[in-house]
Amino acid sequence: MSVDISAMMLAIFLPLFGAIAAFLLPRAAALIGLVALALTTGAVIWLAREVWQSGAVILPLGGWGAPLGIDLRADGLSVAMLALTSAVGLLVSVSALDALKGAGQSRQRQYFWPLWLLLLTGINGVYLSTDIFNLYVMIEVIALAAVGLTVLSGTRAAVQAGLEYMYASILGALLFLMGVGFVYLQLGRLDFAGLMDAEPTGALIAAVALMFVGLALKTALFPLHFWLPAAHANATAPASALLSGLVVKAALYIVLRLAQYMPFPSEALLTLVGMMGAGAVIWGGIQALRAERLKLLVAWSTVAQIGLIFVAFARAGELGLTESWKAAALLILAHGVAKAAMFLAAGRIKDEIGHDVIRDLDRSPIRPTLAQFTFALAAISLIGLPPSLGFIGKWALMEGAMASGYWHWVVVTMVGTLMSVAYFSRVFAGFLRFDRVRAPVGEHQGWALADAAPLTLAFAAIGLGLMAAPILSFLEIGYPFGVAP
Amino acid sequence: MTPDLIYGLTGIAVFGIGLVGALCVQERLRRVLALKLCSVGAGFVLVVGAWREPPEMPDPVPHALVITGIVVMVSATAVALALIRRLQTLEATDER
Amino acid sequence: MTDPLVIFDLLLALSIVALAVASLSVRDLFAMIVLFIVFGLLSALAWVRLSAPDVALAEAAIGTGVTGALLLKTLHHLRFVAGGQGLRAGSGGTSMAPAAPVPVPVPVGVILANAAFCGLITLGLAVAFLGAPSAGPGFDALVADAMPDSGVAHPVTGVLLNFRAYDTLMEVVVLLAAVVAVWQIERGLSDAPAPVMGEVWQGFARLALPAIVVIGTYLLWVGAEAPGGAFQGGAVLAAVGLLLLLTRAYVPRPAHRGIARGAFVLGTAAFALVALLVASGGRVAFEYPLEHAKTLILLIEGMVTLSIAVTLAALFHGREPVALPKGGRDDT
Amino acid sequence: MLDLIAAFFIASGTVFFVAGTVGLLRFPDIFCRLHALTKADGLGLALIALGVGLLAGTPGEIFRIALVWSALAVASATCSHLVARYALRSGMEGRDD
Amino acid sequence: MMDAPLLPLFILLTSLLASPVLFALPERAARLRTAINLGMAALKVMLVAWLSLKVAQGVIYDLRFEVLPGLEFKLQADPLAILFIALSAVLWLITTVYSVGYLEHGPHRARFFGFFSLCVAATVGIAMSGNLFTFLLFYELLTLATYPLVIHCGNAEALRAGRTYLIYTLAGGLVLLLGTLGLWVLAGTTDFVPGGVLTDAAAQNPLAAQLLFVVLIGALGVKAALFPLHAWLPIAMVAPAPVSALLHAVAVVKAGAFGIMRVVYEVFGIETAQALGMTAPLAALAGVTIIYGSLKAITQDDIKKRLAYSTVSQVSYITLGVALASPIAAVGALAHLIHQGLMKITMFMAAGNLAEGLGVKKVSQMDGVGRAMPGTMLAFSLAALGMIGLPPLAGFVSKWYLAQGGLEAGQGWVIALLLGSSLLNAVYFLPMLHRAWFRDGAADAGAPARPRIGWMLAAPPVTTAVLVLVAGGFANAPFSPLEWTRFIVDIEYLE
Repeated sequence: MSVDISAMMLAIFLPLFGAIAAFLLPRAAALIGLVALALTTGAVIWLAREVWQSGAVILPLGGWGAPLGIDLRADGLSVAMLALTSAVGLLVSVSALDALKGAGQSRQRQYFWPLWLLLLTGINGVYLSTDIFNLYVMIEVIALAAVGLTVLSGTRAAVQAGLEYMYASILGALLFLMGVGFVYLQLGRLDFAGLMDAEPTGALIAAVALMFVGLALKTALFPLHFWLPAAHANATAPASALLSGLVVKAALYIVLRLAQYMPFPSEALLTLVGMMGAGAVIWGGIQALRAERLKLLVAWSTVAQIGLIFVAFARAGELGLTESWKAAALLILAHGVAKAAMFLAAGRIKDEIGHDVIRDLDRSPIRPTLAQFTFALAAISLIGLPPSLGFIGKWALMEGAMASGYWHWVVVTMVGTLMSVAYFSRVFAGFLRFDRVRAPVGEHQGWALADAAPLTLAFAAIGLGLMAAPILSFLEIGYPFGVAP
Repeated sequence: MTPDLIYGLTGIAVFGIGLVGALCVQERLRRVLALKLCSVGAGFVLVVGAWREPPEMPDPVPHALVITGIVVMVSATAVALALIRRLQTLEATDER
Repeated sequence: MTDPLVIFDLLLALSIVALAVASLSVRDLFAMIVLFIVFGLLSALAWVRLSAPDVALAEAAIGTGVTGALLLKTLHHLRFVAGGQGLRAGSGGTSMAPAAPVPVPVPVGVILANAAFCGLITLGLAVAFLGAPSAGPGFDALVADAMPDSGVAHPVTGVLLNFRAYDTLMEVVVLLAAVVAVWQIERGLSDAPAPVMGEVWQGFARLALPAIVVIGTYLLWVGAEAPGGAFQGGAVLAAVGLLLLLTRAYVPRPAHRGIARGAFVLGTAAFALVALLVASGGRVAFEYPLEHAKTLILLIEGMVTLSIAVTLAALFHGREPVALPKGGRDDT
Repeated sequence: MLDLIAAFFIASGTVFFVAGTVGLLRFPDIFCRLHALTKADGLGLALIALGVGLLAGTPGEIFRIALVWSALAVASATCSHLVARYALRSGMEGRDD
Repeated sequence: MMDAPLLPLFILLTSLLASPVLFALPERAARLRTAINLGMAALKVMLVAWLSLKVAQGVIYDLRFEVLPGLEFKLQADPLAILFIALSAVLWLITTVYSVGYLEHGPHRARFFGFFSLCVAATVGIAMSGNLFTFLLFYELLTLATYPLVIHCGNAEALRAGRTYLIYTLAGGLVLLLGTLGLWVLAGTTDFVPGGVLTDAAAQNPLAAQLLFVVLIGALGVKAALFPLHAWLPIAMVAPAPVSALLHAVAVVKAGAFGIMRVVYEVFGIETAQALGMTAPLAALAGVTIIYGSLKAITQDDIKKRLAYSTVSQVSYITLGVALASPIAAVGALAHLIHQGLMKITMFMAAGNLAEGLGVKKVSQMDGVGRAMPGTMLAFSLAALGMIGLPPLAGFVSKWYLAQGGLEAGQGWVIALLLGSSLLNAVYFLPMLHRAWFRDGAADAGAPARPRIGWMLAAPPVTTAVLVLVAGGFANAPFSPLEWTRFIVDIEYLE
């Protein structure tokens, strides 16, 4: 009796089994984790090949089929997100080996791996799901594992931030659940296909609103971002990288999917979403300018970048979402890679220098050159300078906005870009200033293996920009949002 | 006046009360409770959606969903409470 | 039509709402928890009225019972930590100072604005609810058609363990994530020793334990045909764990960690393995062969019940058992 | 006839419950309240269980009702004891409002 | 001869690939670093020579791949590109020699040369960009690569200057992005095509085209230091001398000027630009900048600042030549691109030598330096005289063509402007020469009478000074800058 295993099942079950094994055998957790990550990456590659060859694939779990059972579906967008997750995840895992190697960190080592693998299960599950209640359960898996990772260090600040995160997470999930309830009231089914072509009645509008607010809370869209900076800034570096690079993306992805299947929101509503995004860009920028610590600055930049993604999304114009989702998807990918690199680099800098107070970075005689270089590369992508993927995303955003005459979104993007230059240049000044150092500067300390993973990520963030055309055509497999007229 | 109407509105009211609590309350334990109220409210809406006029059987799917929701919520509550306990301990040691 | 029942429904609904408000507004935290437990039980009653006995059972056992126990345990901890070594400082159970350090009070204006905002949302939701079709479309027909192929007779169990088994697996994963997270969060020895409950309590526990085990197993078994099932049964069995922990008939030891870990993952692992392994001969994952469906479902349910029971008890206990310092106190 | 007797039992059980609840609300301190509650509820529950048991059709149902009653009786007694014990130990002697 | 279609890419890669290697080298490996630097620079010069030959023979190089649907990354090697590449390749070699000498014992050399290489790669990329999108890519890369060079000293002053520089240039880059997008939306392509791509769009929507012109010129004007966007340039003088030399002669300022050329000639097309009525204001702006820069230069005492303001003035000659919209003026503009580069790099390296050898940083300290450092000062003097426009030096040639172009275009005021500017040039350069050669050195100079500076510092300015002489004297020889510019102008004006 041979077992037919589909790549989609593997993408979800491999991390799950990995988590179980890592939890059972704490001593071998790191090894199990890496193997599970590598295997999952393999499964995602397999799945990508399948999707590339034959378009979107569907797996009806239990053989029941959509309305009654739950289908898994993989199209270009979901595979791209899976690929982002496993690639970033694998590299972050490698760097976690180094980041958690301290003698006092055995506890963190022991729990990092099961939590992270459970998180991966949840994230992969989100990207393959086609059922809104299943999405609810998945975001709860993500939430619990993510909170566990947030408080991994066990400091008071981290626990405090983790608790706030937990409240926000639960509330967001419950709002989403209430939305699911309203969808059920109106339509009597919960799969994506059932949502399509539904008349936008009052109950359905309420459902969309509830789910959107819930997800906005989870993804920290201004003004619901209050929990994010502390949570991301106080976690240990690999956890921060995962939280900022991957976790918020899951909620963003659900927003994208809902927009795809739910009745098209009115222009006014989209503008409102864009305004929230613009608020995030500006408020996040201001706070990043004022932040005193490096990791806090990076966390605030996440708030701003999330806002930008929503701006990209909101500039739909006459074509509807057929084009604007691509800009959003590109920005999501770009931010995922670059932010993970940046948090890892920030963690390395903090480890080497011993603190991350931005004002005093230039007082340190130790200069972790490679980590600083990584940070700068990631910043280039986040600012949106060519040829990074962030630049391509911004290009797609502004092009669409300009073509449909939405100059306000162009202005918002430009303001956001300038602000990001301003706040990142604070950090660069700290890296490159030398006249405040008392001791001789120990520079260029050779190649630390720990820098390899973040550096790879940062180079990917830059280099992927040149591969935007294949990425875009891959994203369009299965035509998530229909073909442009 | 049928039960679904009465309890549906009850559920929404409970959800709203929980929402107020979640946004306004400062005490940590009470916030957890407020969130729990929200979840009960959402459960009400789903159970009400499943309800059919008595001779007919109710729709079992939402029931299963609510059971899942309850288990998920107790897990989340347990984690939140663990965080609260830990935070209290850390604060107490900091003050000493 | 059935006027007395409508009056009963109305009264029940009113008391549920009133209890919700009361539990949020009562000053004392202990009273808050008690009111919440009453609220939960009345909600369960309401769900019985809505012909959802499974949900009612789950809510009563897990949503109210276990949650209430968790809340009480946390309150005990908070009061102990806040009140230094003794619990005697205050006047006991009913009027202690708030456990957490008093936070900056929120301005009344903000509260009012928030309340008004939530009120508006609630109003909007109510309007949307009234506009939605009552007893609208659902899965009724689909489930009725598929039930013969599900391997069980009780529709809710069919949905949970067959039609939407994937959701249920993930739900068990959520529980697993919770217990991993809780073990990660709390560490070291407990700050608050377990309360001493007295001989009557011990006697009661001795009497109740076997009864609860029987009830829990019965609930699990009956799930295939009637209301009940893995979650309800698991919750009842978890009560055994709670009793054992509270009576200190069982004290977790570091040596038990391995077993505990195994018990936590048992349900998830068994469920996931079965789900994967049935995928052969043209079947996909989670598609049980009809002739073995009932066996497989019962197997999964049994494992999951065990896991749920142990996990819920562990969530109550809260921390990974650690070695006791010499001459130290109990770790509960 | 059986119905009438059952109704009588249930009604009187309800009266006890109401009395117990009034006691809970009106009595001055925790011990008096416990007294009212346990006495009234124990009897009230027994009467109601009896009434419902008379109405029940099968022996199985009767058995289950009896089981519920006995479980509740034991649990409520233990609970009351625990509450009283806790109150006594934490020094709540006199009036408590 | 062999045919190598990837030749432009190789030229780009010689410096692009050198950069990470240089970063990775440990600080101590000075010899290896120097070898890589010089080897790559020499290789590049050879490849460029080969490329120019092929292009002169009419071979067309065109490398492209799609980045976004319809939007290409495109490298091309047209004669205009060759002109700029040749300038940067030759001057990179010379500046590299100079930098090796200049930074012999300085800190952070790995970083310096890494970014230095990257900077040249960006310049070469700018030169070979086949469309505005690619141009934008390299334009931003140039900004990023020069920033660490500008603040190389790492003190508060350098960082302040660096911040100003970054804000100006990145804001300019952002505006350029806006312009590129506008072009993309308006014309559906961003390709550089002789004669322009906007003829139809400009006819349909002249206002939008005019706006686009302003946006693009504004964006490029930041780097080209057009008045009033020039403020960063004098401040950026805190950079080490070779960086200043590179910034002024090849990289940043020239990238801006080169971009203006591309935009006017190959995005709008000279006729369309004229039809839109945009050339005259541009010419006027260039004129204002020329005079303003010269006037400011007179008042500066700091040598490098005086040179910086001189650059502000001189680079606008190029813009002026472009904006005059006459073929002969265009020849002047293109020739000046090269000539100004040669002259200015000479002067900056000489100024660097003065600071290194004698500690002289101000004009008022220059008394008698000619006798202390005759070679350096001879080079300086040649370049200065060239700037003023003394025949037969390089500056004269370009000014001559500009003036003729002005006449041809019927713009008599240009003659007056050029004369005035030359006069002002004389006013701020001649006193320096006077002090250097005809005044006795002050006793308090403190430095030894004949400071010893290495050949790596001494030779480069002399070499470039010789090139200044050659470019002017043999202006009509084949493959001279002037001849090459005629070749280009034929292409641009034939369309």
